[in-house]
Amino acid sequence: MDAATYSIGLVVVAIGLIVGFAAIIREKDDLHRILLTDLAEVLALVVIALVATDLAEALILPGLVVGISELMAVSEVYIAKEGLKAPEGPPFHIEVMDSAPGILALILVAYGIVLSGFTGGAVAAVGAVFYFMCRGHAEQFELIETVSGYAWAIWIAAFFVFMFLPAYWFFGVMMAGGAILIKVMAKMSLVGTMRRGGPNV
Amino acid sequence: MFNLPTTNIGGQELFVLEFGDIVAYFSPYTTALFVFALIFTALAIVSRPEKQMDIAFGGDAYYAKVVDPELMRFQRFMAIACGLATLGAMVTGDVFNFTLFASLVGITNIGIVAAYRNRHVLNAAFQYGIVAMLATVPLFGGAAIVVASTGTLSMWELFTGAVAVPLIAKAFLVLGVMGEGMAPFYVAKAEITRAQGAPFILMVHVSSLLLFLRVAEIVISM
Amino acid sequence: MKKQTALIAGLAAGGIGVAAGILAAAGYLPVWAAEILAVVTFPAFVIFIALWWNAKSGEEDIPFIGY
Amino acid sequence: MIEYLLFATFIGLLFHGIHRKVIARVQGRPGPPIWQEILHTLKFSFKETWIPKTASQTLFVAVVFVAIGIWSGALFILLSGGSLLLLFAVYLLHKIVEHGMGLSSGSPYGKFGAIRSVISAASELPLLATVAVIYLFTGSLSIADIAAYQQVHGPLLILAFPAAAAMYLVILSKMHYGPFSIIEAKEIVSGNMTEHFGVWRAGLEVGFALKTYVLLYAFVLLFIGPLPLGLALLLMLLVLISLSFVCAVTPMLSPYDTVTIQSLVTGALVIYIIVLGVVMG
Repeated sequence: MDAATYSIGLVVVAIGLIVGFAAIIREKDDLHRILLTDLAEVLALVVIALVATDLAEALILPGLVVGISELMAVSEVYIAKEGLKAPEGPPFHIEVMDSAPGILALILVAYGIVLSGFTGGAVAAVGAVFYFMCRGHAEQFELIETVSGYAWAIWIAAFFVFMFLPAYWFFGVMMAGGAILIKVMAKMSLVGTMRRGGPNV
Repeated sequence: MFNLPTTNIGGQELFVLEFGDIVAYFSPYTTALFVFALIFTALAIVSRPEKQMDIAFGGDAYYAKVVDPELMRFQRFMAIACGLATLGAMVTGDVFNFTLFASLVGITNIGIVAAYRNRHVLNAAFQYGIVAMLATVPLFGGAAIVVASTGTLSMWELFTGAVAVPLIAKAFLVLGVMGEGMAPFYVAKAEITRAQGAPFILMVHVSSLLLFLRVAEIVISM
Repeated sequence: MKKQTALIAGLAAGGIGVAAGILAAAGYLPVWAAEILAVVTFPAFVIFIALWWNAKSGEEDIPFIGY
Repeated sequence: MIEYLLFATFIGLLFHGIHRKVIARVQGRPGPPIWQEILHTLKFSFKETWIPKTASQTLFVAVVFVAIGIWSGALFILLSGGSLLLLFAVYLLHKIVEHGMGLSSGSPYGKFGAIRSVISAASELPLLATVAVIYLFTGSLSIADIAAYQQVHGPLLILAFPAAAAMYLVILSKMHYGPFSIIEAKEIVSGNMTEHFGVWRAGLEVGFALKTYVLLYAFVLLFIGPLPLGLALLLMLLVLISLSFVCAVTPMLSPYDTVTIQSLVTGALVIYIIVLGVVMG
């Protein structure tokens, strides 16, 4: 990216930041402030993204992970602080959740596998979370955790292939791609179903 | 390959530790900070929290507070994680890694403070959490501007005289670290008397002071 | 802590510190290493020597503690 | 090595005694003899010692070791002409010792001392500004380089007077009985040292004596230049006596006032740095 575009981008980010920070200062409701801080944090990622090199792409992911974990930590504090409990009463329920969980989840997971890698994992995870939302998830946790653990081990093993047997790089890529797909999917399903058990995800 | 160009700030480079392209370096300065973080991480691992006494001012009444072992374990875990993140931040030779470690310190600090179930403490933790999250914006922003304007994040490149780092990036880095390391002030908002677990609460101070010291070195050297 | 233990620890720390200083002066040890040794041993020396000379030897009176 | 540490401890304790004597004389009292603090430390070391039942035991003891350790380290940094930034680091780490002392005992008075210590974090800022000014002048943070610079260009006390004033304020805020010593104010008994008695207190006194020695010596070394030991000690004594005068005639400030004053000084120094930056290009 040339310098002119970069500076235009920076100006846009600066405007966004000013708007975001002004909103945070004016906002009094704690829940809204959490949401606004997350918006401001996305702008930090935008600043990194503006660099627009391979390096920047590699930096966004850890930045995103740290951002999400901070968001989760603050949300947990918010829940504890307000003494919030799981809601009583009927959970979210619409017709499609009875009629088509299997087929929709299958399509999403299959498409995720086709995409593979991080993006694929995310798409497949949406499918898995949707399935659990519809059918409930009482005992699947241990299984998911186990699968996730093995996927992680395979992922690491793939890195060793890159390091010590560079000639087999294609095999390493396939191992890493498949493993990260399963890993991201497993992790996101866990996150998606984390706070409350039972059918009302 | 690695030769620290600024020997007049943190001292001569002693040795580097390479993990692939992730390189940590030890100069007398970073080593001293590293050792200090190590000492206090070890203390957080081995020492048990104090049994807090509370007095009614103006009278003779005092009572001991009870420690919830579950929360204490969580707090200790967070304190150790915080120590490890600090250790990383002290010796890393990469600006972006430094910012990552700094925000990690921020998260674990929230955890340490939030592990005490008291409304006032939780309120302070929440406010601090918001500040810590906002601080990631200048923190990552600073690192991004560094890489955009110089094309590198390696401190060996950045510390040479030939590479000019814009002032705004330095200011952003300092601002970010100050935001992440604000925890002691929030804890100090009279809540420290309520929050328990001295070795763990102390880790909050250790990490933020050490982060501040490290960023001072980085910014002066750049 | 036993009186004996404190004395041994204190003397050992002091001994190491002094030995490091002498070795550095004689050129057998780099100065920075001697300094680090001194920094590590000096606190131990101070504390353990003090603990040694205030430790009970076992023949004191029982202090009056009732009011 | 260790003999120099013992010497510094001795001189530091003697300085504490002189400090008390001068304050007393300024206030028209006879005051204790000047070796009182040495006797004091010895007395504490002979007292019966244990660890309070409520304390976090490991931390309670470890903090004493750390206090002596960091200041012995600081002394060697000064002597070997190491990094000024490292000295600044030791000064900040002393804050951790203060926190740890107060927090580890479980006593509410100790905790209040620790809180005040957190609040008075502003006392570190003038030192950072001082470091920055010195760097602007000498282009190096190695103490040896700074000493060499002064031998060529004359003492920094004249060249960079505001920085010296800020450093003076920093030392003042760590002096006993001073306007900034809110962490050991008597309304909270002995602040964060309340529960450290016997050998632990003696150890802390040793650490603090080293601290006084190091800070005064650093002031002389950084702003006047390398001198023979006798002359340096004399100048340190003069600085100390001037500090004692300030301590004797000023009341202890309220915690928030200390922060205000220290922040104002830092602000003034930042303006000075900016002006310097513009002037020196």
